[in-house]
Amino acid sequence: MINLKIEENVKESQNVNTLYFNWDQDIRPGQFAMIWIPGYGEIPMSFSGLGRRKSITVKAYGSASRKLTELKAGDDLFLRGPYGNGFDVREGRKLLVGGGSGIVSLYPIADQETDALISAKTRDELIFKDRFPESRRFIATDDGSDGFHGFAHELLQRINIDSYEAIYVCGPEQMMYKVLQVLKGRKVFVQFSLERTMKCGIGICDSCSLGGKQVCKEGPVFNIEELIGNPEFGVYRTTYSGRRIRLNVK
Amino acid sequence: MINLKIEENVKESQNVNTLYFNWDQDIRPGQFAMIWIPGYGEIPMSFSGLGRRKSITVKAYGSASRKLTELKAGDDLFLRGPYGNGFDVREGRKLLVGGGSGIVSLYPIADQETDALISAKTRDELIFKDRFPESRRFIATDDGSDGFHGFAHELLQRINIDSYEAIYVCGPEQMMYKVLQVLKGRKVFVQFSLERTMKCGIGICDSCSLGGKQVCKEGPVFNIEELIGNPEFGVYRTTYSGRRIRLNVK
Amino acid sequence: MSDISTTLAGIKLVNPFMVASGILDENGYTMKELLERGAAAVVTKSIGISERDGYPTPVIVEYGDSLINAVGLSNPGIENFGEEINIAKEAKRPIIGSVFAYNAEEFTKLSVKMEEYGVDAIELNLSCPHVKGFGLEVGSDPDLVEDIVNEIKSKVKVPVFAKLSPNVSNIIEIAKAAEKADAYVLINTVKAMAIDIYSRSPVLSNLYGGLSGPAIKPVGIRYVYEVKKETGKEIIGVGGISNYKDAIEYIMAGASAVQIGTALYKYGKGIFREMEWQLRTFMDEERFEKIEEMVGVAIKR
Amino acid sequence: MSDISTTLAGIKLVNPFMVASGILDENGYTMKELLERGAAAVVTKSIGISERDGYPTPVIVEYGDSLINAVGLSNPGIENFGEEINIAKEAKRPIIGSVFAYNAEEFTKLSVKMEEYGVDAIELNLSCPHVKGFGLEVGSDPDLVEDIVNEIKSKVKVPVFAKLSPNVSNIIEIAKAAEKADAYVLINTVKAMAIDIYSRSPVLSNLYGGLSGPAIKPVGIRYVYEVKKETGKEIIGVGGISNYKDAIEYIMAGASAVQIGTALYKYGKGIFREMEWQLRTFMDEERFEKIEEMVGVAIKR
Repeated sequence: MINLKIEENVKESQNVNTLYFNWDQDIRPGQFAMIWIPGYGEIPMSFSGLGRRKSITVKAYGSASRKLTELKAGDDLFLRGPYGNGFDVREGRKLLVGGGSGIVSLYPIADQETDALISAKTRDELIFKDRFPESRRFIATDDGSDGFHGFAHELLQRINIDSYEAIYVCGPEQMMYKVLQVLKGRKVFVQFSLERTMKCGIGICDSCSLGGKQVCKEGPVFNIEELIGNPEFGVYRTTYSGRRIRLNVK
Repeated sequence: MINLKIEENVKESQNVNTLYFNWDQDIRPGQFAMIWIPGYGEIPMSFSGLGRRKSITVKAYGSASRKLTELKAGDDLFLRGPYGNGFDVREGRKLLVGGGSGIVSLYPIADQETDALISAKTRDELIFKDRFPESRRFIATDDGSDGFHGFAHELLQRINIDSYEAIYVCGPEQMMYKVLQVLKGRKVFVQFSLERTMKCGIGICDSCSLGGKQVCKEGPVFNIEELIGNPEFGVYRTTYSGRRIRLNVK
Repeated sequence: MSDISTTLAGIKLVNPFMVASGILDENGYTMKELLERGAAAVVTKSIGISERDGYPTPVIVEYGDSLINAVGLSNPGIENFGEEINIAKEAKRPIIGSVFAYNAEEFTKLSVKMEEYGVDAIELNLSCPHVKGFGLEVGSDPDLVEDIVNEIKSKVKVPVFAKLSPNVSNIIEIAKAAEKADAYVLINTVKAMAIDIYSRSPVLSNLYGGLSGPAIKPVGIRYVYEVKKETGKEIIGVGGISNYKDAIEYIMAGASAVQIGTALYKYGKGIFREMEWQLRTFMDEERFEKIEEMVGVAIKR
Repeated sequence: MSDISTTLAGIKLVNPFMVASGILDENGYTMKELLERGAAAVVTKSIGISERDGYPTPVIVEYGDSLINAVGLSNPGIENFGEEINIAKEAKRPIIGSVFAYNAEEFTKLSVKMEEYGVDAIELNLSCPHVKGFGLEVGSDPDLVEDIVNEIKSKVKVPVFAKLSPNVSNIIEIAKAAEKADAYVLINTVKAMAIDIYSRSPVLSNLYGGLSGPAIKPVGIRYVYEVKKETGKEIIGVGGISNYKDAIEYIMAGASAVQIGTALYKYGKGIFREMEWQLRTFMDEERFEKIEEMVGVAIKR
């Protein structure tokens, strides 16, 4: 278990906070850590900042993540990692497609040539909108409270995909499944960062598996070609117990 | 356990053999290995050759060493090591003082500027005599059957010690104790390589200890200053069980 | 060239390497993948009567190349597991169904169901907490073990493997209690714990966990040797096997086949193919024609 | 500045680090050296009634940073050991005399003699083979353990420490049998074996040996935690401590002091001084003033 100290806790929105900490560790965009909140559990978190000062951006959705958002400067941060493969970050014009909290793990890819499509259910749940200049961002909300009124994959259909060298996608699986349908067969390089129930983080417990691949170790980043034809992507998820449940995405 | 193959077995004398083997390993003169002869035990052996082809020179004195002398080319050699500190080999004129099998561990020090005083009980037990040219060797036998008639320390008293930069001594403890008395107070650099009952070879079992120092790990090589005043050198030995026995050297 | 295929309790294996229970064997697609990547057989995650979440996270502590885990027998329940076995069977290699329970009746019910699902053998995970408490396991009670094994053997036709716990005073007593089993699996994890000194707390949510990986290999070798020598029965060796040398060590101690688990964490799924050619090379060089010739050769009589 | 001195069963220790029995503690000069190099106390090699050679070589197998040993209770016999204790006592730090035997009578005779020699405490090594055979140890028989401890406690005045074996089904049962002891020492080595695949043979002349070092640390932590929680008694933690973090982990699990053994193989005699300042720094940073404040803080009630 690695023991770091929180340097700063910055509120991003009502229930989203970014925690900054010093950690002398090479991490690739898209890699993640298992963050341990003693007494509350351990959760996978991707990194939102990878400079000398690292950061994670946490949305409070359960007791562990809520406790995490409440950490103050000087508090202990316990984690193990980094884990996973990370993105293959290409040169040239890039598009990030982030649904909900998905934009967090994509953000470290961003450079001067990167546009971002950020989607959320509603305006208040948009994350990192202000980190992109208006000229470089596309906003979509399910309820139309900001930007395009509709889903990410619908807005994506209105964007000139061919102008990008690479597209990186992260978000809820149903959103990514639909984005995949839009991008399938296009000649652009596309990678998806997946999220599944995760326990061990190191490729042995089989909780996060997807058609035989472990999201925590062989992922979380997969090329579009690896997901097309995957028998579980967008089709099944497994519960914390390992029970198979059919998704109603299609 | 390291598994090597015997390349060659050369008979040195009636009950002394040198076993050659390839082992890509840095070893300092004076270091040793624990040689395992399955079914017969494990014994410490110093190296007699440290080139690309390594060697050990074995005198048959018990069932394990006898079995070792009988190994043939192609047979397995099992060992762990190298262990111990090894000699601090100085530039310039050197004298080796080897009693009995003691010359074996000293031999890798030998260069064009090295003389050797080789002693044994009797002519047949002299080892490596022929490896030194006549002009560079001093021979002593207890029974006078070859060279000087007497002990190593007596012959040493007749040698111009001041002509050497360094003197390296190895042999039975009573012989080394007497050599130490001769060399004590002289300004020449002197090291002794000690032999004691050894079990673990790695500094934990306390079988080979000598005034608090483990011969296998902090030795087997000690500077003369470390041995002067040592409460056990030349005074006590311990049995395989650990029982303290007073030596009758003085 | 040496033949690395072998037979265990009548089950043909293309090599002596299986996937150990509890590692990458809950999802049918994962089991299929491991079989396609070279594993000769997989043992499924241990399945119980009902769906069970197991323990909350953290469920694992990394300890060098070893692991301490307390997943807590999380499983979808026997009724939901048939589909996973069906998927895994597409790889056309043996599937061994692992089951856990607290008494002979439940064990038997699970084993019968596994047999219906078409598994090639049953593995009994005897590490459940004993109803007596005190941190004892089912597998430390010889009477209970005997009941369980005898009852199952009277109800199923496929071979039954009893996975024995190392957390006992007298393994021979337990092995003899399980003597109607077709083979022993040795060893399960060693009870262990890790404390984080900065949070001043055990790391695992369950506090205690099971130690697996290289740390326990010498313990596993000891148990395999001892039990093989005393019983002569077929044994599947497991515990800290990370490479072909470890596997051979287990085989020479008396194992007819071995299971790989924790090593997948460090070495990934390529380990099976790699161990296959390394084992073959070793056998060629050391003049062993068949696995059987190596089984128990280190045992001194 | 934090105070790293502590008291164990009334014995003052300048730091919580002792030398474990069986490591560099047969020769009085060696024990003296270790005390002068920073060890707070030494536990002697286990001494029996008569001189004993122990097993022929090989008596040790290196396994990473861990070791498997089968020295076989080699010792000069109690009559010959007084001189070693006298030499060690020149360092003016506590000496704990370890003794082994097969029954209460011999254990008591040894303990009385150790007390005459002036040791500060007695440590009971309960790992001797049990007369019943089957590879069982004296320490796995609660009745025998109770006999031994009670008999000794009635005959000697210095504190008595019972070193318990991890090779048992139910450590609490054994601990309770030894409850008259002043402290428990946890854990002894874990029974293990190593086979060399090229010679096709176990390496140790005794075949079986005891695993010590980092491999068993998580096992030791578990036992210390469990026994401390259940009994509340003072515990000396031992098993795989290689640095100050490991020592603190044992202390937080419930140990009042710890023993260092196998780590001397890898880190040498400087380990005591190094751990002293590292422990002091940790306690300063984490605001612990005294060792006692850390003892058992990780235990969940």
